[in-house]
Parts: sequence; structure tokens; C-alpha cells
Amino acid sequence: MKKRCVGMLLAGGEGKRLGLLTKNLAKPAVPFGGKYRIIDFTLSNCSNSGIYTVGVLTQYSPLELNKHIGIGKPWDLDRQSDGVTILSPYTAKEGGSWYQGTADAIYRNIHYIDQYDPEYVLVISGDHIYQMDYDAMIRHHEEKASDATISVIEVPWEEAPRFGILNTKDNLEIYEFDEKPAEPKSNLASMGIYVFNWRTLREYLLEDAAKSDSDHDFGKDVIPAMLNDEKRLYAYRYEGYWKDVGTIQSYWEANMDLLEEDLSVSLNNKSWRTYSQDTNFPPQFIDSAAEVENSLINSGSWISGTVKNSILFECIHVGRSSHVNESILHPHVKVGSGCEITRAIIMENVVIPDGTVIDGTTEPEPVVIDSAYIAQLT
Amino acid sequence: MKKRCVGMLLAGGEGKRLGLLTKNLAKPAVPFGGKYRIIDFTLSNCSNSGIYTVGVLTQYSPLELNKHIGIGKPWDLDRQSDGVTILSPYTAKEGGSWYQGTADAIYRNIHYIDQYDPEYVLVISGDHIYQMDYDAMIRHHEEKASDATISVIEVPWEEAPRFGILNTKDNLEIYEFDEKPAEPKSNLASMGIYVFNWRTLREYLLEDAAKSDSDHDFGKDVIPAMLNDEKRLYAYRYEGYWKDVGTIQSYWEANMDLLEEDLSVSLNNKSWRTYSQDTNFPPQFIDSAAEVENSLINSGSWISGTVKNSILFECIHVGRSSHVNESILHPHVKVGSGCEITRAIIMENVVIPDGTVIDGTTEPEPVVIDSAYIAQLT
Amino acid sequence: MNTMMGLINLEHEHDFLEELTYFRCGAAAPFAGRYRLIDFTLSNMVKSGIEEVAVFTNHKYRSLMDHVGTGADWELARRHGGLFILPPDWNDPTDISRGDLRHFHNNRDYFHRSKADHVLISGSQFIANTSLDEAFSHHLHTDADVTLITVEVDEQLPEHMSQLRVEKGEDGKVLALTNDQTNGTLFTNVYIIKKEVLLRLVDQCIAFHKDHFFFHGVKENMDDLHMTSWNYDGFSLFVNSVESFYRHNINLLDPDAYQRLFFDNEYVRTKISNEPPVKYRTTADVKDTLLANGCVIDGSVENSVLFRGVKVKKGAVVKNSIIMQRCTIEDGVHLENVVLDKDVSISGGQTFIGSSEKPFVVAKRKTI
Amino acid sequence: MNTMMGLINLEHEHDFLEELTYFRCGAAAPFAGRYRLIDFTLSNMVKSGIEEVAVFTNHKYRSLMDHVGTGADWELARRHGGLFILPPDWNDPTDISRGDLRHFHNNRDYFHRSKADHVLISGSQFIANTSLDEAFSHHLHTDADVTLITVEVDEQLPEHMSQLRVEKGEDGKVLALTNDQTNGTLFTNVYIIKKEVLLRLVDQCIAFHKDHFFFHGVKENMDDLHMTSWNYDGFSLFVNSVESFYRHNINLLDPDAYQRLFFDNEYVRTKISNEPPVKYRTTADVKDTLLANGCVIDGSVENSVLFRGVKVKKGAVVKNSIIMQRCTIEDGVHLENVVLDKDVSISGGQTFIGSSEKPFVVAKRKTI
Repeated sequence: MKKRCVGMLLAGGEGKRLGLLTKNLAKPAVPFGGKYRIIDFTLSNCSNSGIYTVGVLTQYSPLELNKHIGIGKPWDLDRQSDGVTILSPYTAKEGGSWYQGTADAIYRNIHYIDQYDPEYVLVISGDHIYQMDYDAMIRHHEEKASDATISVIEVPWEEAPRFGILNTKDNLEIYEFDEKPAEPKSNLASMGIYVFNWRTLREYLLEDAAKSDSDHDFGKDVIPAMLNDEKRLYAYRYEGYWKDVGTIQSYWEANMDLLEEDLSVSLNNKSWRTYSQDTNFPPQFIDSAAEVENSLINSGSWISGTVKNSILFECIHVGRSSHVNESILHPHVKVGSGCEITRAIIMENVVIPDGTVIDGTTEPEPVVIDSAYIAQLT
Repeated sequence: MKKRCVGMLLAGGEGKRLGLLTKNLAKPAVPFGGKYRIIDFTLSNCSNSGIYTVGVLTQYSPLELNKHIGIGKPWDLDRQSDGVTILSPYTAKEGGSWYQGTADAIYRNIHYIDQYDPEYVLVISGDHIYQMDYDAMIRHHEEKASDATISVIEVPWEEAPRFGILNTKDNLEIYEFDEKPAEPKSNLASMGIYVFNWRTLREYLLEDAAKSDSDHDFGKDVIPAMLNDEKRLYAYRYEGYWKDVGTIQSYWEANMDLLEEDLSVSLNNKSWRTYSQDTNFPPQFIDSAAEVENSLINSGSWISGTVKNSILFECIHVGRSSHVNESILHPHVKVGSGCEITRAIIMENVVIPDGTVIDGTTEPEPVVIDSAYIAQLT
Repeated sequence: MNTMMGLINLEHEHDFLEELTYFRCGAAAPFAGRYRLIDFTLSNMVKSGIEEVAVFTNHKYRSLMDHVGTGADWELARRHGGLFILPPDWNDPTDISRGDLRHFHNNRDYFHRSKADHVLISGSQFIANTSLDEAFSHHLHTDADVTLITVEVDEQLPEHMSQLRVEKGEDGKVLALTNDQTNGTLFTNVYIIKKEVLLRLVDQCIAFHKDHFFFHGVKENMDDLHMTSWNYDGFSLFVNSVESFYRHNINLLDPDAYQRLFFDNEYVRTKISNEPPVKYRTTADVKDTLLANGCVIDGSVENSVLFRGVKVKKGAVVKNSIIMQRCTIEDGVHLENVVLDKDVSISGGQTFIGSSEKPFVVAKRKTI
Repeated sequence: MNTMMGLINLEHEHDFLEELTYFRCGAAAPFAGRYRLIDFTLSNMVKSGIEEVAVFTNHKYRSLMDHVGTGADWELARRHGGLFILPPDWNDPTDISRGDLRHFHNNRDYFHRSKADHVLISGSQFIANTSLDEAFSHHLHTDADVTLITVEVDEQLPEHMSQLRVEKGEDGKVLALTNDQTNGTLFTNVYIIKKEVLLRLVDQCIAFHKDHFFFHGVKENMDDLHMTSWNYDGFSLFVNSVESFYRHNINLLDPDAYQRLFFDNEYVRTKISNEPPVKYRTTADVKDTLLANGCVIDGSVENSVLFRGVKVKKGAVVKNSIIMQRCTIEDGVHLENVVLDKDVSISGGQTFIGSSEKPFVVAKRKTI
């Protein structure tokens, strides 16, 4: 069945710099924003943009992620003939291996894309927090009669050397891709979001797969090869909130950003909802001893202590005379009485005994607390 | 979330003896009965028996099978928190490999079963044609306070040496498993359908996985080990139609069986429906030159010739003055005018030119016709 | 957004099918072996990329609700958007709206919460199998307020009598809507309208106590609206009487008509029922017949349409008839020019013969 | 089969909630921050392994239909079984049934096509969070025709007045059903009945022109029926008046009640709405309050229940109040003992104070 556009969502990242958070969890499955997983933002973008054929490429610790996505109901991606499909690396009789690079991941799922015979393929990754209309990008791609379109965001000039920079003409036509340039010629950074004409991309993937010296990466190999052949490549400017949550610090910051009022990312935006599995837990209960300020708290929680500048997931209990500040509490965390928790990320199901003090202000990054940490305390 | 019983459906078989039919297709995905795939019978049994948590273990050529199962809608297995889940061999960073045996397949999906913390696990395979109430078997298992229950069917004594035979006491307690006995003591053959107490099975799987000399097979290793430990094993007698479609001949026979009136397997049984993906094709059209007798024909077909003792899938065209007899035509087969087709299985999308004669009566097994065969004819 | 939402307005469709619409509205009448009339409209909407469809219905809507269920079989069981059967259940004592305006008024929410800027409105009596993408492009391209979908007919048939005729100018511009029976350009009762125009006209109609949105809101305001038209030139037909219902069912036995309605475009969606393939037994003798799955045939069937699960026993003869789902025709029965509604049983040996102009109709669940 | 099908019979439930039931039936009334009353009954049925539930409703059922949608949020969007809202839409001129018997009569299909041999019948006013597996085991074990679910109350509350009282013999056998207000054993209007008994009593009721299935079919035939009872001793309550509705909402602010209703058993299912977590801003001051997701709090809230998406602006004070979904309370508003129906906006600076016996109620969509 022919589809206009197939979305390919790369969700296999290990997210090593997230330390404990990704020890048993793929990065896109890490809880975020009091109710969500990181991947919910991209999946919701697909659904809100009318892209209902989405392949999710998983490999690292896929269990939680697969379970979270399920049949795709929250995103209206539970469909008979398309919807969301989990694409794990295939194990042939002779064995299987992980995807070797972003381009290899798509290459090895050509058969999946081919069955929809699409005009375009949208390649995105499940690692970023942003709200974007991919359909507007595809329309831009069509208007420019482009072979490939890359979404870019303006970054401060001094940070440009940390990014993959796209050098464009005034009409946004790309003439050069500069990976982490020492002396950037532009401050338009690639967001790792691509729209390709499927027929063109398909050829380049086959060619790239045959090259033994290739890293099979879009940025390093496929895009340069297309530029080299003088294909039409255009940049698409995105304005708005966009954050890579690659480190503990940036993960914590991106969560705290949700407490800001003025950012264009908003969980309360009715026309661009971010969807997630809903837990059906009862309304939260803020009791007579509680004090809550500048925080997000999810359902099923019962607060008897003080919570400030924090993000609390579902079914949190904060005991009497406890103080939680600048912290992120993952689902089902129980904080006893008389605790002091500052600048910490507490992992799922951790039970914090009465009187515990956790202070993350002395470290360069917020501290991440798991059950092992608590066990070793007592 | 606790479930009473999790079904594990082994669907990774290559079905080598089905030759061309399984060249690009897992055996459970082979078309059957004019509208179905072989696996539809077991999936429908699960749904009709109230087993809504089903893991389908695929490995050989899983694409068509995965697509067919999709999110499980036809079987009411598209559920938020359980439903049907495709379990392909997991590829770890170091690589992946196929399941080594039936017990290994379950062993490597212990995590999947554990998340439902079930009382029982039902192990079935997607290779057989039958209509059976698994819930009745589970109730039998409960009544006998059994550790494992194996479904058995009476076979003619002379055929018993071809089967795995269970020797039981009068109360159906199993004291011995006899794989293909030269001199059978019983004619109760195992159907490869098992109900286990999950806690018991889990231990045996861990033990079996640690044995380097094991084939990791239920029949060869796990059941004998349980018998050896004097666990309570009972047989459950099944009476009714049951057929392993392991060879071209038995595949053809099982299809032809559907034309018989007196078999207990019936596609028209309203209280035990066999479900499949519905194609939404228009009603079939039998035109003025057609003659149809003792046949099953699916929707979207247009018949202008003579069809006798045959099974026709969806969107078949049979041209004028053609005769189709004792044959199985897979979906979208087009038979030209003036053809004679006898005792043949025509594979999907094959176009048979005007005047072609295909006669399978001279071979020991019906002939299987693919496009290559037709190309070489002309 | 430049997308459409769908509206199937059954308020002004009468129960034209006599016995067949005693217990169901016309839109739920079975057609062509496995469909209901509404399936064609619904499928065309889905094919046109519409993700939310409302049905305005005022009575006998239970069979319609049973048929469409959750909407899943049309891919309309969505968390956002989806299918809404909207029966009348209004409790606002201050409501002064009348006719179909009551539906528009009381379901204003439906229009407001959608992001779509255009509404595709249709009845259920125009039968075709097509996407309306081209019509929508035309609508957008001409920046029309309203775009009427038309068909050209060579021959005036009885069912065409009640259709409005369209006089067209350049680029499809609608010059006049008439009842001129010599004009072969028929309005199909399918049209696209800008949502804001629709809401404005609804308010205007209610303020002036009007009771028919199309006649009073659209047609009477033609001079103030930018109204264009788009002609559909594929296979199509109208069903609005027992006679046209019967004739068009039987006409589908013309291979060309069958081919054009069902195979020129993607399939028509309908409720999925999991019936097995048709079983022809050894004594079956079938010619020139459409059969839906689940039928079991021992007898002789000619020039007929058989719906799902019909049983024709040995020695029975069925000719020029339309037999709806789950009917049983026993040994030795002879039927000619007959329409059996669903679940009818005809016991052995009886003969019923009608005419093609006046087929013999048996209401549902009768045992004769 | 030894399984149950479900029936929620709303025919005899009155619109007891005054302004709150002007536009919706009582079963659709919001409760406890994110639920509708019917959610508790529906969830209990699903927890009891029931896979098909019918709802008999006679008017104001649109909000109910909107709420339950396809039934997916209760895992009842099934191809086989599922959830059926059955409004009255009957066109049988020979039908002589009356009262709720019209529903039983006209929906006989529903009972016939199910494989279940027992029917769990319930209204929507008994609120608990439980599976009825044990009651069903008792029903099967005693081979009862009818099993009434009862609760014991220590204190007679106004909402108990209208409940029948049960006199029990050995093993729960029902000796009498009375109005004896000193008897603390209350019938919950939830009962299990054998399907064949139900169908027989329905026929009998219709033949004798009766109009109330439970009173005339079950109660009047007590002597001929094997009727037993099963007592539910978990947390429960009845809601059948504005006063009991208000009191029980506020009572859930007792930590013990909150805990017992919501955490003693699996969660209660309701419509999923994808609201983000509650946002407490820097000036928020919240005590003793239940809040559903989507709320944004700048002001001060005490001893109240806030439904989804409520906005309390800076300087506003809300006390002892029930604020339903999407209400907005502007700067400086002061509310005490108030019930706001959904989509109400209270503009800046106003004060509204009711009493706990007679809370101040504002109907939905009002802007004040």
C-alpha cells in the first residue's frame, strides 16, 4: 500500500553518558518530564504531523522500550495496515549483528520501507526533546524539489564547533557539511532530522553498504556522497525549543526547562499534545502538611512534605518533614520522613529511608540514586 | 500485571519438507483453507480459549508472518497491556543466534513471561490444523494438580511408531515418554501442546540451559527430566480433527479435508471461529460460463471456467474453458483460458498462460507451481 | 489546516426501501453482497484522507451503530478524530433550531475541535468508489466556498428525478441549480464547504428559523458564495427506491459494472465478519451470481446476489433475486425476482415469484 | 459457559444531580477528580473478567457515549464482545413491553449471542473498587438463580434511605427484601442472575405488562427463586443526591478513604486524556486536595477536589469545593463550598460561598 512518507525513528542508542539512567534502559526509554519517556516527544511529533507509518529501530536494551511503545495506541499508531513497527536487528540462521551506523540501520530495513513504496522517508532519532511539525518540513522539501532536506537550528557561534554545521547559500541550499568545524562558516547546526526522496536514498544506501571503508553514517558518509554528486540538498530552519539530553546535566536541565514559563516547548499545548502511555492512577493527593512550589507532579502521588523546583513522576510518596528540591523522582519512588534531597535524580522504585540526606550540589552533575546506593548507605 | 496463563506459540519452523511453499515463508505463514494462514488456527484457538497473552516466537523468514499478525486485531489480541507480542531472537551487542530448540526458545524469553507472573504457561506450535479449547486443558491440568500436562491424540496402532508416544496409567498419569517407539506400548501420541506450572517449568529451563549436552527440546530433554524427578505429569485426551501439515502431501490432504462434511474441523462453526486478516475484497463473481462444484472459493475471485474439488484463495481469476481440479490456488493467481490444472498447488501471484496443462497426478505428491516454473514453460 | 473533516447527513433521507427500512435507516440498507449503502460514502471519505467523520442521524440508527461499531474496520477507531454516530439527544430548552440545523447546532463542538478547515458533506445514496482528492485540490485551487460534486448521465433514470441539476460556467463555476430534467449534470448531494462558511451559514439559518441546511443555507445564498463544481466521471449510481435498489444490485452482475465499481480503485471498506470462503457442494449449480463469503451452496442459483452466510439447500432454485445475510433456502424452494431481508428462512417446497419492477420483498427474520 | 456478561441498567436512575444532570445522565456525572460514576461499575465488571457490557440508557446518553468512546480505555474495544451503549431506538409496532422491560425485550439479541450463562446487573450509584470474582464463586457454588451483592453499614446516611434491606439466612440465603430502615444490610442494586432465569422472568414480566424488571421480575418472584446474597466488606459508598455527591467527594480527602478506594485494589479505569502532570507554580499553596493531571496552580487551594485541566490563577482562593474539568478561576476569586461543572470560568475578584449541606452549584460552560 502506497504511503506518502515513512518515518524511521532511530532508537537504538546506548546513551552511555547518561550513566546509571541507561544501565538497563535504552536512552529513548528514559523517563522524562514527570510522565513521559524521551521517545514520546518524537512519536507524538509523528502522530501530530500526520505520519502514521513509523518504523522504530531498537537494539540496545529494547525490552522496556518495546513494552512502552506496545501497539502504539497512545499515539494513534495502532493501525491495521501500517502504524508503528518495532524493527530490531534481524537474526538470520547464521546469526545477527547490531546496526553498524545510522545509514546501515535504514539499509537493513529497506524491505520494510519498500512495502509502502513511499515518496519520502523521514529519518529522526528518539533522543531529543522538541515539538516539531514534520509535515511542514516535508512541504518545504517539496517546494525546493530537494533530494534531501536537513533540519537545522541556529546555535550560538561559540558553540558551533561542537555541532555538525551546514553551510548553505542564501536560498538554504547546502553546499557543505562541516562536522565539528574549528572555524565554523555558519551557525546552522544539523538536528539529525532528514527528509529524503526514497528512490534517491535507496540508491545511496545500496552504494554505501557496498563500501568497506564507510562508517555507514548519514552525516559522515551519505550526505557527503550526495553533496559530491551535486544532488539538491536544502536546509530547513527550525525555530523553537530543541534539546539533546545526552548527559546527566543536560537531562536534568531539560527537565527543569519544563518548569519555565517562556519556553516554546509546552506540555499544556492543546494543539500539539505529547502523548504517552497513561497509567490510570488516581488523582494526586496533597495533604495538610504538604508544601508544593514550582514543580510538576504526576497522578497517584501522595505528598506530605515539601517539594520545590522538582519533577515527580507517578505514584511518588514524599513523607512528612521531608524536603525535595531541584530533583527528579522517577515513578514509584518513596521518600520517607525527615529526608533532605537536593539536586538528585532518584531512579524508579527506590525507597529512601527516613532521615536520609542526599545533596547533589557539591558535584559537577546532579547525583543519580539507585537502590544499590541506598543499600550501601544503610 | 498478573495473568493466569501465558501462551507461547512456536512459529519459527522452516518447514523444509514443504519445499517451495516455505522457500520465502515460515511454515506457519503458509496460506491454508482458501483464506487463512496455518497459524490462524492456533491463534484463533488462543482467542477462543480466552488466552489473551500470547508470545509468538518467530525466526525463519519472519517478515510475512509478522505482517500477517500485525497488532493482532482479527484475534482480539490487540490489547494495551498484553495481547500478542512477536518474540524474535534477540541480537545482543556481541551478536545474536537462532533458538537452539523448543525449550531454548522459551528459556530465552523468560523475561517476557515473568512480567506477567503467570500461574501457567501453555506451549503450542503454529504448525498444526485443529480446533481446541485450551482452557479445558488448563482446567484438566488444575484438577489433576499436575506439574505438566501434555495433550495427546489416539493414533492408529500401526502409525504409532512415527510419533512421540506417551505411556500412561489408567488415570492418565504419564510414566514414560517414548520417542518413535519400534514397539509402542500405547497409541497416545503427543500433539506437542503443553501446559506447565510456570514456577516448575522455569526451574527446569534454567537447569536445562546449563547442560551442554542437551538438545534443549521439550520432548527430548525437559519432559524426561521431569519424569525422572517424579513430577506429576498427566496426559489430556483430545478428540477431534488434528493434522500436522509437514509435507506437501499432508498439506494438500488437510486442505481437501475442508471439503469433507463430516470432519469435526469446520470453518463454519459459529462458536469456534477461525479468524484471519480480512481482505475487504468484493464478493466473488461466478459468471455465465462457470461451473463450480465441491470447492471453497474466497472473495474477490472471478470464475469463468470449471472448478471442481479445489480450494481457491482471494482474487483468483479462472478463464473460460479452463478446468481446475483437485488443486489449491493461492491468492491472486490468474488462470488463462483453456487451461487444464489437476492436483496442483499454484503459488501466490502466479499467472498461468492460456492453454497451459499442469497435471500433478503422475507424481507421488501434488506439484507446486511458482512463477519460475511458468517462465520456464514458455 | 488544508484538510477535510467528514459529515454524513442522513436527516433528510427518507426510509425509501419499504420493508427493508422498517427497522433500519436507508444508509444501513445492505447492498452488493457484503456492503451497506453507507460503506461507500465512508470508504470514499477515508480514501480522501479524512480522519474524522460524523454521522447526523435522527432515527433507526441502531443497525447503523451495530454496523460501524468502533469504526476500526474503516481505520476510524482513533483516539483523536475517528467516527461519531450522533443521534439526536438534546436537552437544551433554549434551542430554537429546526430540521438538520438542530444537528449542526447541537454538534457545533464537533466542528470546532477539529483542525480541518474544510468539510466534506455527503448523504448515503450516491454510490461510487473513489477518492475525492482531485475534487479537494480543485476546491483549494479555486479557493471556493463550496464545491459541488457532479456526475454526467446519458440516460435519465427514475432515481435521477429528485437530484438537482447544475448549470456550469468556466472552470466548473456553478451558475444555477435547477430541476431541469433535460440537464444531464446531476448534483450528487456530495459537496465540500469551508468550515467557516458552514458555521456562518448555520447561524444565519437558525436565526431565520430555516430547517434545511443545503437548501436554505447554501442554495438560497448562491449569489453571495463562491460556488464551483467538480465532475466525477468514474462509475457511479444512485439508490433511492426499491426499484433502483433492486436494479442496481442485479446490474452489478454485468462484468463491466462489477469491475468498474470494485476494481478500478482500492477496495470498499465494510464491517469485517470473518466468514469462511464460499462452499460449493457437489450438487451446486451457480451462474451469473455475486456471492459473499460464508455462503454454502447445494442448490441452483442464477443471476442473483447472495450476501454473507446464505444457505441454498439441495434442489432449491434462486433466480434474479437478492438474498441478504444468513437467509436459509430449504430443499425444493423456487424463488424468482425476490428480495429476502436478512435472517429469513424459506421452508421446503415453496415458490415465490415477483417481477423486476416489483420484486417480492420479505422483511427480516421472517420464517415462511 | 460459567462466565458472566455485564449489564448496566440506567433506566430507573433519576437525574438526581440537579444542575449537574441537566445535560447528562447521573452515570456520567464526574466524581473523585478524574472519573465518572459509571467508571467504577465498568471497571469492576472488567476486573471480574467480563468481556461484554451493555448499557441500557433512555436519555441524555450523549455525554456517556463521548466518555466511553470505543471502550478501548476499559479494554472493551473488542471485535467479539465489547461495550454496547444501547439507547432506545425501537420501531416495532407490535412491541407491548414497558419500563426497563422495553430494553430487555428489544435487546434480547445481546443476551442470546453471548456464550456467558450468567449476567451481572448493576446501576451506577454504588461506588466501590473491587472484582466480584468471589461473589460469582459463591453464586456458582450455591447454584443460585440470583445473588444479591450487599454491604453492611454502621451508620444510616441519607443516601441509604432508598436502598432495599436484605434479611439473610444461612449461607447468605435471602429471606426477605424490606424497607426496614433499622436493618444495616443494604442491597447495592448489583446482582448476578442466571441468563436463562433472566430471560424467563423478562417474558413473564412482559406478558403481565410489568415495567420494572427487578421489582416485578425478581422481587415479586422471590418465593420461586433460589436467591442468595454475598456481602462486600471493602470500602464503598452510594451517590444519589447532590448532598451525598458533594460529601463523598470531600470525604475522599480523608487519607484513609483515599487509600482504601484507590489503592486496596487495581486502579479504576477511566477515559484516557493525556493531560500533563500538575504544574504548581511559585505562588501555589495547596493543602488537603485531590488534583487530576493537567491542572495549573498559581493560587491557594484547600480541602477541595480539582478535576483535569483546572486553572487556579494567582491570588485566587478555593476552599471545600469541587471544581470540574477545564474550569478557570481568575485572580482574586474566592470560592467556598462550591461545585463548578466543567468549562466554567469565574472572572476576577468575585466571591461565591455555599454551605456543605447546600453547596453553590454552577452549571457547565457558564462564564461568570
